[in-house]
Amino acid sequence: MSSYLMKRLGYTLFILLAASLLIFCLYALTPGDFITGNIKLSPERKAELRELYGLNKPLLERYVIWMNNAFHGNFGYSLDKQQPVLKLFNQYVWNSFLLAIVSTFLTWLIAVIIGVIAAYKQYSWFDTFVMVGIFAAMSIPSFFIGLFLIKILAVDFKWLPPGGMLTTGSNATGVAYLKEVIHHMTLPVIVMTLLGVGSLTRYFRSNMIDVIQQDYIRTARAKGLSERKVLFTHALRNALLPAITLVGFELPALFGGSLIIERIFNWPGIGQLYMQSFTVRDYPLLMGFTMFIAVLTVIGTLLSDILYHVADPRVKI
Amino acid sequence: MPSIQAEVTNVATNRPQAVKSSLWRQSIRKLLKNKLAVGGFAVVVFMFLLCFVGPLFSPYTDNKVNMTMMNKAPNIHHWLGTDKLGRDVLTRVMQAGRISLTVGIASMVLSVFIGTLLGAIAGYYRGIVDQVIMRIADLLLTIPSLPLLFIFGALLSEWKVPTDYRMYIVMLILSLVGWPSLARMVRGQLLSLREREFMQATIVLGLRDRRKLVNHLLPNLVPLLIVIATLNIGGAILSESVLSFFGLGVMPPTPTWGNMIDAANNMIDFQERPWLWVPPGFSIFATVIAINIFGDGLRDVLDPKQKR
Amino acid sequence: MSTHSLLHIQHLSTYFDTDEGTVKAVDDISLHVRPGEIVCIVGESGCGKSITALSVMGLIEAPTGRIADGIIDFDGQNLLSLSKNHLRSIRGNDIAMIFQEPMSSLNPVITIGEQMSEPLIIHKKMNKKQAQKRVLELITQVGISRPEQIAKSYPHELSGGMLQRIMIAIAISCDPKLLIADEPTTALDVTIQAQILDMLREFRSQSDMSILLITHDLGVVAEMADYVVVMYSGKIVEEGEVVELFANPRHPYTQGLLRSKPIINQRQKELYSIPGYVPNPLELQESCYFHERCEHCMDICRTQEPPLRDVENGQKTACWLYEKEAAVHV
Amino acid sequence: MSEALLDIQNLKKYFPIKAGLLSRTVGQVKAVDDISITIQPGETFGLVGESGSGKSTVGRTAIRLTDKTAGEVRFKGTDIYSLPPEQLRQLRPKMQLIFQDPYSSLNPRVRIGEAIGEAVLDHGLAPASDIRDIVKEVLASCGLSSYHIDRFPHEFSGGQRQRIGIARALVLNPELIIADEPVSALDVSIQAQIINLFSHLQESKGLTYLFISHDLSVVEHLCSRIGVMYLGSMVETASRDELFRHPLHPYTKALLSAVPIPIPKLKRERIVLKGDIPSPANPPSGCKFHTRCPFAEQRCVEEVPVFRNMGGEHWVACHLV
Repeated sequence: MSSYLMKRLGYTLFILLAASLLIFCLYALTPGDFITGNIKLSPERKAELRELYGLNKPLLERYVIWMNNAFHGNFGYSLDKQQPVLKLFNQYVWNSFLLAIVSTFLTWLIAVIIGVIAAYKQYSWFDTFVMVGIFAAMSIPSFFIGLFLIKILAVDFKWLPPGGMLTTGSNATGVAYLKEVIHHMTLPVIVMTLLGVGSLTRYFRSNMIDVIQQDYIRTARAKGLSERKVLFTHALRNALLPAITLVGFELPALFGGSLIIERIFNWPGIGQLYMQSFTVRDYPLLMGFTMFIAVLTVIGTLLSDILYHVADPRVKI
Repeated sequence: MPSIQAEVTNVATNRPQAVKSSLWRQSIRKLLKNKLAVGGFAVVVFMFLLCFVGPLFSPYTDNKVNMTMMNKAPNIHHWLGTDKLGRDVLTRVMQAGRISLTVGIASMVLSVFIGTLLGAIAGYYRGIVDQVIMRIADLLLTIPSLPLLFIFGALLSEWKVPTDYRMYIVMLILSLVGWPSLARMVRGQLLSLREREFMQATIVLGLRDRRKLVNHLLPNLVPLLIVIATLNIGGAILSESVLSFFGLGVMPPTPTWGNMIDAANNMIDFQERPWLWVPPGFSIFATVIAINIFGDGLRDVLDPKQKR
Repeated sequence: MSTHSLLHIQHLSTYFDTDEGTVKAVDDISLHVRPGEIVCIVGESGCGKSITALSVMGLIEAPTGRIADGIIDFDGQNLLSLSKNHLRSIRGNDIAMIFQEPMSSLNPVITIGEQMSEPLIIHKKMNKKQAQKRVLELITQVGISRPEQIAKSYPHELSGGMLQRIMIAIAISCDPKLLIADEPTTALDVTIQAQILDMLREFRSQSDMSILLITHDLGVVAEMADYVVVMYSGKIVEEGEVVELFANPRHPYTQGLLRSKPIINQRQKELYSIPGYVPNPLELQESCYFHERCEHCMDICRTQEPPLRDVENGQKTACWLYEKEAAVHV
Repeated sequence: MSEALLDIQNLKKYFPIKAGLLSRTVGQVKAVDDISITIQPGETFGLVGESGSGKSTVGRTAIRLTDKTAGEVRFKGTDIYSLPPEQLRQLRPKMQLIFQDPYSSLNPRVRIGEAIGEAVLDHGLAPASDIRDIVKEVLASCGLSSYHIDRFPHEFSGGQRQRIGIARALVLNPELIIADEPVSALDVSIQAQIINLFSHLQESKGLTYLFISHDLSVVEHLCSRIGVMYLGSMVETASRDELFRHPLHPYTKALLSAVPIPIPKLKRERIVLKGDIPSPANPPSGCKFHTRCPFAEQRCVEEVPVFRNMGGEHWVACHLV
């Protein structure tokens, strides 16, 4: 057991290491750097800074230094914000998490309910309507729907604020602060839910359709159980089971923020931070962020494997 | 396991039929009965005609800068208004669609090609080759795709690729990011096909490898590929639009739906002139939803074991 | 002969609407089951025997399947005209059913104990504690040791034979008047089949429960049945007391079926075989549906459907060979 | 004795049991555990057993469709496991397998004519111009019409598909046919047709069969010599008449008495075995049958019984006979 888990972890580490090297090289290839782009600096000062940040060293040496620091928990210093990367992450990641957790919760809730009903009424007009809705949700360009809703709900009707997390200059506290945040996050949450709900509803619907056709559902009916019990006790448990693996895959999305949505809604999350850093080529931050997502992805995959084995009585570790 | 009742209906449909027909013909017949899928296909065809034939009927294809007609709202001459250079937005949308659709299809072809080739090699030869290919795929799947796209996009700008050629590079980028998941799918399908009894039968019969591959494996792989390819076009169109919207994909003056929406980055255009960026957005939406619905219909008839 | 019947199916027709047309899976059949009797419906795949059973249980799934016509009289009430709730109170209670695939007939993510206690709680109004106690008794009753452990386990941890015992335990838990067993031993090995059949017979003699047994295996029929109904292409072609029917099969299909089965220790040089294949249910025309495969096919068989008529000793058959008017046409 | 057509000696096939996150091997299923079978040309050897007995695995390892774990398989004296791939491929036409499931064993996208003819081409058994005629001929000998040649598998019923499967094997003029439960997926009336086809083909072509089935009545009808398997081991082999009249092993007796006979109210002695078939992943000690045997003694729990000749080529593995 342990030797096998070690093997699995070893492979995970190997992939992460390879990914970090690849990411590092790619960013190094990316044209321009933080210093070159800054017109306020004199050439001498630029050279000085390059020396200081180690940007004049060969690529591999820089990677080794970075990796070495990373192993000691030091992910570098943001050139743009002049703060440690980890500290910045800690500042921004929870804003992203707030958006993600609320919209993920809504997405799952809506997807399960609609998916179950659509599966139960397969081929009905409701089901067809749901199917079209699902495809619509899966086909919307995320940035466009964001802009479109801002234009309608914020610019034209002025129901909701167009972006940000707080009204500019606001110094509300307590309940008022909370209200303001909720007010601001409504629109991005709607968009994120909309974007996620399509594929998840489809997933639950098709899972449920498969499950409903199983022999044991017929047995449950033959026992005289009510349809509600058949559906929600016998069928849903089986349909939800494979979905547990999805929880792991949600991990990067939960903490990694959404580059596009945060950018469109000017939400002070980690995705927005990335987008800002990308324009100024703040390498330590970019590198840190990308590795952060890679780690989350790998952990998420591992987690979903484990969750599946824990949840399904048929599979024993 | 399907219910007895499903079996009853199967027994009926599986009975010998008077006319000989291949599975292909059967599938097409079934597809035509799916109204939603046929509708989706109709929209796809319409979008293609609009983008490739439509401009022929437009008097504004020369894209001349017309200072007298700047930023006009939709009117009788310009159904979707004009932009800041006085160009007709409808014509621009059609011309942009040409590029967007071409990029979508071309990058699909490329990534399906790479994905199928690598996935098939991995699944067929197994062993070391399989290990190497799948490890690389794992690696690429670990790196988030948007940052990857951004990096590539930035590289593009650096290399000063002429705008005319940028769209080709964008195709390449999209397929580079898209192949690993495809390769995985193809490999999985191939491995499960290998276990099927009719493939075992080819071993018992002592068929040559070439025949096993060409006559038995590939024909059973093609339906899945068609489905994947169709659904992939939609995905590629979406990705291209994101890249172009952020100024990292195809750049003006070459119009694409994505970079037309870029107009929304301008506060006045965004608030006052929605005709500049709303039509391309809806074009993307309409095209992708139609492709997805059609692709799903295809999946139902070609690859019924996959998820509905 | 007892005139009272527990289950009386009259002119039942169950249809399935497919893309290619309507399949008459069950086409105007009538049969009855008396208290304590074992009636076997025998026939090959697609003959409508399982659909008959599912129709009685009210488990035909809309929108493809529908009961087009008929009356299913159970204990004095027509099941087809009952409300859903009323039917549900009979299902699993007065009529219980076991299925062909024990492996897939139990919910894989719910414990055996919980699945067994559900009908007890619904129909016998037991509380959880009482139900759990009864579950343990039932497990012992179907010949499985270590009931506590079994109740806590999941279906995948038990073998097919054990699961079929569990299915029987669930079925008999509410003391049903009628047990419908749809190919209960087809998926099991012969030595396990023998155990299960013995058990079913035992429960019948203990509780005067009737059994409607659906099978394709003539050996099982001979061992179990009091009364046999032979189905072909959705129709009953012959029925009668088991000894009489096996001794004197009248319908050419029944005759062929009995002759084409190899019997242990009665080896013949060559097996008899019915030529041809079952007709496509979508292409059935007014005729005897067996005529294409029949050695005795006459002109009338191709154009008219033979009615099910009494022949002798309570045996009935649907064949023109036994109709006086048919003689004119020959 | 003439040279055996198929000689299986001490064959073992173990499957690893995979479990856990990265499919770690946690044990072995001893699907076939030290089996020896010799089949003479022209003979029909019946292999009977219940699920988990390993009878199908014997069939598959006998033609190297899966790899063996240990033992030897000789076809006409050639050790098929020592052959390089190309030579094995060239030998394949001589030993054919008929699959159980006529639905999954035919490629849904290949026309019947091609499915039957392609192997003839690949082995160079006939020029391409003759293929159609050859296929039509073999279709006719399997009871199908020549106009079926351009159709696809889904246009046929189960019985017809099984005929196609047989035709596909037959066209290669095999010497040995291994039939793995070829009739158990079929209805009774169709079963009889296929069983008769098997006997006719044997008479006309002098075929040798290894016939694998769980159905004793079918095996009795077709086979001249029969072996009974239980949990990967052979418990008894004998000629047909000997086995059905004087079964020696308690398992064979129980198996015979458990088969329902279509004669109502027949009085016969019944041995109903208690309990379930143990898992082949974890077989009982000593005689594997001791957990269900009504006559088991202490010795059966401890000692593995030797497979002994009881005279007249009647072999049995039981301490008590």
